[in-house]
Amino acid sequence: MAWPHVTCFGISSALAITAAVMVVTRRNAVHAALWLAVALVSTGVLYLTLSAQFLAVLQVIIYAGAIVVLFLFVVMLLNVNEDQATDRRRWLAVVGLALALVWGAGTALLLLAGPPAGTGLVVRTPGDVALRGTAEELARAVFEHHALAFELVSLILLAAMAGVIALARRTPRGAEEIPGKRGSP
Amino acid sequence: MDFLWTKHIWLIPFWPALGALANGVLIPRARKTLDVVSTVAIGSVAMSFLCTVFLTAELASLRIGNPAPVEYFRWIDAGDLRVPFALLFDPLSATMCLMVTGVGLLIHIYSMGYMAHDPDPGRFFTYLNLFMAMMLLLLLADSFLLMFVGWEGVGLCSYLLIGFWHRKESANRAGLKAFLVNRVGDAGFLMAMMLIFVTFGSLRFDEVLSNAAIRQASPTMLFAITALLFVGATGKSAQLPLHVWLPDAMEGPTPVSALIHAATMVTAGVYVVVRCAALYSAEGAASALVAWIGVITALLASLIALAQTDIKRVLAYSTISQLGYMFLACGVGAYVAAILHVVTHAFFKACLFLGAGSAMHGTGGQTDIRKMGGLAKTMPRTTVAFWIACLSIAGIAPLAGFVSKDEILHHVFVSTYAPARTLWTLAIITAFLTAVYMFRLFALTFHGDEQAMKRGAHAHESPSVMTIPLMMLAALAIVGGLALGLPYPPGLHLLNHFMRGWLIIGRHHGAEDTGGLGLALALAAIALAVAVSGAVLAFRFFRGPYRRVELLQRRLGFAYTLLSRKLYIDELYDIVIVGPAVGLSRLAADVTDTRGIDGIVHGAAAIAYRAGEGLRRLQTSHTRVYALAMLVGAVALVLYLARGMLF
Amino acid sequence: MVPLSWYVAVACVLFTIGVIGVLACRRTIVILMAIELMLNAGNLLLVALAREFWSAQAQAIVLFVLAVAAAEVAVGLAIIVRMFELKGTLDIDEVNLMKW
Amino acid sequence: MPDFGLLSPIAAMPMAILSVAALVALVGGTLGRRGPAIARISSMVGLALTAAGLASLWADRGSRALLAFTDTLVLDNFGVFASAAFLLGAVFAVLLGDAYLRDHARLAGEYHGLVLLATVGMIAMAMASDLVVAFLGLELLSIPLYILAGLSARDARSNEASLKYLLLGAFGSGFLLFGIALLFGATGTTLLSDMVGDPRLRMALSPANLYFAAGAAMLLVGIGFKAGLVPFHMWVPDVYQGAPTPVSAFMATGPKAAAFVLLFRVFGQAFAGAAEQWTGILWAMAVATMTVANLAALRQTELKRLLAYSSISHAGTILLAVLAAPKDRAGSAQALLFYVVAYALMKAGAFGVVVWLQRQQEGDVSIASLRGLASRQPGMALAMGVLMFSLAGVPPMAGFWAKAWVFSEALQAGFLGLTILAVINSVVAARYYLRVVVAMYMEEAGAADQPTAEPSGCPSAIAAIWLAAALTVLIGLVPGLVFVLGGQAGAMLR
Repeated sequence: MAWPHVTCFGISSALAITAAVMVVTRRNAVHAALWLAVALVSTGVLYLTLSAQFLAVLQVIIYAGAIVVLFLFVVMLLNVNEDQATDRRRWLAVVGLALALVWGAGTALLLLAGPPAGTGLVVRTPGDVALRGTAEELARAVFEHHALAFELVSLILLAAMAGVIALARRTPRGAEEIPGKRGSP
Repeated sequence: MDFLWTKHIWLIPFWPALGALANGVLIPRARKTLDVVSTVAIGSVAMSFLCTVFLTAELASLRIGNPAPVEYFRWIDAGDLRVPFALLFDPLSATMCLMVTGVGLLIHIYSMGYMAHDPDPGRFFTYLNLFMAMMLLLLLADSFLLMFVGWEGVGLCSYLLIGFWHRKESANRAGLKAFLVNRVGDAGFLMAMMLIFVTFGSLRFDEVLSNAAIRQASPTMLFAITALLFVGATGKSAQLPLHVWLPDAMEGPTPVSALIHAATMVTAGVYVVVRCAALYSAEGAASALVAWIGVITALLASLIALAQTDIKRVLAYSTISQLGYMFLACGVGAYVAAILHVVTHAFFKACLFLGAGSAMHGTGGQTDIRKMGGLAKTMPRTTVAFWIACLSIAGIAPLAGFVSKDEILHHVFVSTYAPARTLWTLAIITAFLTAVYMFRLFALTFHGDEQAMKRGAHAHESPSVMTIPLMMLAALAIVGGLALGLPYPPGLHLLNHFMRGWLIIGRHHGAEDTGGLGLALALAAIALAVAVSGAVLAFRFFRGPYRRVELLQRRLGFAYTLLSRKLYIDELYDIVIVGPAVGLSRLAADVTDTRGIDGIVHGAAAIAYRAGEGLRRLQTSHTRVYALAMLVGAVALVLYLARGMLF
Repeated sequence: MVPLSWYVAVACVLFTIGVIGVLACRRTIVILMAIELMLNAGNLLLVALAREFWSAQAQAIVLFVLAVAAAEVAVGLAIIVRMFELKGTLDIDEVNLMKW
Repeated sequence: MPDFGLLSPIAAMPMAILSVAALVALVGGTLGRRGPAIARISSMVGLALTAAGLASLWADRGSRALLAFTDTLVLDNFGVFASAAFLLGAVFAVLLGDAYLRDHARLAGEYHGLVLLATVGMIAMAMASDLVVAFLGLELLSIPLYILAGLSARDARSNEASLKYLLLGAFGSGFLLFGIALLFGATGTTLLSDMVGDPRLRMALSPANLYFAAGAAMLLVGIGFKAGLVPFHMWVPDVYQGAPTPVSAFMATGPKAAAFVLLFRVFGQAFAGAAEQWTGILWAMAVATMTVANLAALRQTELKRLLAYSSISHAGTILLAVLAAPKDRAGSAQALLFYVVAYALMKAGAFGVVVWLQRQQEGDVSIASLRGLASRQPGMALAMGVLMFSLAGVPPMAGFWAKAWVFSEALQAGFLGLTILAVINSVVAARYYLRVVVAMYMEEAGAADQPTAEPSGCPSAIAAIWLAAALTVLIGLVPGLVFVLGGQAGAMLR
């Protein structure tokens, strides 16, 4: 094991986990969003150690850049970053926590103890070219293998765009409803 | 030889269906007067009856075995399942169809008078015609699948007609109860049908019911199929423990009770068992089950009938009891006797119901027999018809009821089925009780004490459109038995002769040796003696003041006993028979109806409702709770699928 | 090289934290963030396995998931903004008009 | 190099046509006064062309399934038939949508466009031979639905429905993605076509492989959510109730069918070799789904929630077909497809009646508001009665055959106990369907139940209801029409 790799893995995974915990425990929504950015960036660093350089870049740009900014934007727009109310359904959190921990511990332990990947159809042969995760490799995979999936993703984005416009369109109250017509389903 | 009618079986259900279509949809609402709709309805049933007669005539002249089914079009042609739309007109369905269309025609005519003042005769006759079409489809179907369509169809119509007066809350509840209890039976039928398809790979009668196919099936599977079919039959034919809907079904108009809940639909269960006689004959255990359920139902229902005070409910329990006889006959392999009883029962029971309807019509809708009485003077024609039907059902020779019942009793007695004597004893007790409750009913309704006579003076005789069908049914109730099933000499048993194709299988554990003429006469004499004594005792006792019965029930009637010898006999009868019988019938009514089966049904329903309410409360509208449920599910899924590594 | 199982463990832990977040948080925006953590964990697992199988195709899946996540967040935030306009709160427990 | 022959464009043709139509509807909808009409016509034309395209893809009986797009898309009659069923759902959504869009004309473009895009997602799910395509198809189905559920932006209920659906749906997607990743770890591929019948998969799909076990479980969470299986069903009543009713109708038909088709492709086909592993848990889910839904529906008074519970209970029944798949794949596929079509008709029609009722009265439609419908509107009451009896499984309606065939498949596969439980459940279910009929035919309208307005004309909704009822009866009388086609579709899976 190469030490730089291990060190890098240790630091960024610890950071990612800590940040994730922070996301779900912070009372201030702005802080939560910022911690989310930290978690996502640390995951991006983990990608680097997994020879997925292009994905790491995308992770930082799209996830940490665009998505977190979107979150921050909405939090600030609504201006309700503090969680005032006390939790009336604490039992839910407790039960959920317990179950989730059982779940997490179980899966993690089982997967650690289980057989390594590679029992399936694809068995790596020595002749294979090692994966480097460059933009070129990814582009080939997307356009040669996942062409259909790529098209579907474009449709998903189209639907989301149209939907957000429909939902966010500000019409004066009652303008959508023709006066005199009742019972809009 | 080329026959004129053979290919046109479809005409039989077609006419009523056309009538229903006309009355329901085609005729504009404004023109739906009683005259128009009843003419259409009666005409369509008459056409159907005529077609049946012609077809039967041709069938009788056809001297070769059983006729083949007639295929009309490819109905379901899907993978392994190939079921054409085919109809079968063999002696069994011919007999049943003649009965259904004939009795149905008379009841349709009667309805014209009975429903004269109803605001919505169009709907009534539409349902009634639709019922006829469905019933005939059930009887003529050549596959379990098509039969099931008719089976569900008659259930639907029955439900619609029970709840016909939908302003009555009780009618709605009764309709609902009928539908739901029938669904339980239908579930059994459906399961049986699937098992048949799995076992035989077909749903057509000729492929399933052939001996070669049956020999290859495993006994367990045969038992499952026959038992499940019988569950379906108990639902439709109101046998224990699914009989609870029939008494409530009397909420419907009386012609409906006569047609559907006495003469035709409720015999569909018997028809199914007879149709599948080949299966039942091959499976002894299921036949035994049929026989026992039949005889127990017959006995308990007749006990309950003793204590009823509503005229239609007495008749309803009597129907249940008579259906029990039919199943008893099926259970001992006397299938022809069962069908004979179906036919004669249709005659006298329809007559009884129509008579009851006429009495209710004359008294302005009274159904409580304690408040009737003395109708004999004012409604003579109804009284005579009712009296004849009573004699017939009670089993007085040589009326129709005697002939068919005696044939069943005879078959039960000589059956090689082990506890045949026990079955016979129970059946003869039932015969006695039948005579008692029928003449109790007759005496209280049409005779009774002086007070009752006064009440009866206000009644009026029904119009002849009602009494003529009544008279015709009464005539049939007299001669129907001897005409169709003359017991001796054997060659003149018309139904036996007609249904000879069925006799091949109809003698499985019904013994070949009938014990000779001597035994037959002895058994007939016993049955007749029992019936006569029951009828005479009941009539004499209940003709007196009704108070006496009540007093006796309160154990205050000892004074009467000591006064006269006459009364002493009555009293003896009261103490020995009526007292315990009343108590027993109360008990039976309580156990089987109110607390027992109804209790279980209602209890189960209550539990289901509670559970539903609880589950609904889980639906708290809180997203996080929903997410938690998903997580619980996910944990369970992973634990289950990874169980190989965990445990 | 760091063994696969270590990455798997991290992915599982991140996923679990996301699940806990969905159940324990009351503000809808934070729930959405927790869901992002779950998707992110799935991505990490995919990338780790992609290295194991030397499969660029598996890496490409991550690309699609990024886009899907962005779409879901955009739609989700639009709905949440609407909710705030209608109710004046972001508390998921206040969303309880329809029950039973 | 990948195969860029003619097959891929041909196989993707239905999706492409629909996408173009969706785009036209979305853009056209913004064009002022004419917008709604353009959107509507565009979606109608798109659906018609797609139907024609699907018909042209229908292959002969003897053909084998073809793989396109580097094996990520499978072209077989099963997928084509299922896609046609989704189109049917979309047609009903378009017809019923008219009644809604009359009051929300500005949303016409979005409504039609999103319905079509969701349909593309369903088709992608049905034809997917790759877990990634299936995942993206499911997302393409979900995201438009999240939006459609919240389309009545001023209505707090609609907003609530859409929020719940989105949060829980995304939660489910998280599981689904993790499951796909784990399955990739187990097999080294995401291609279902590779997994079907490969002997090496026996080892990968063995109980000892935790990647497979956990992956399959999490996949089931994601798909089970969409299908509305217990315990992933709790969103269904709330979302169906809150969403605009034409949208509820749409959600109850196509998307649910798509989830089952995918479930069939994954568990019935790809994982059939590992059947002994998952049969038990699906068995339990089927029983729980039917029982919980039927019991909860017994006391339900709100019509849309009642229909929601009914749709959950039907989901439990359809699961029987998936369970039977390892024993007889062709037969159970046939039963599943028939069920899906019959179910779509019945549910679309029943929700259509709710749409129609909501034109006359405000707020929730309770069963009580149906009182006396038979005397006020005999035709509508008849249609609703037919649909209710069909949902209850009374012959000779389509719903009866659907149930009967699924039950018989399950019986032939040896699930006797399960079938008995299912039959008992259908008896229980008859109770609440009957309550609707009783209300219409046997109860009098109280003063409070009188409609506040005369039924304003919404001809296409009425046409949709009649179409659904008529087809329900037609298929019930001549089930062979659909069943034979379903058989040809199933035969290709052999």
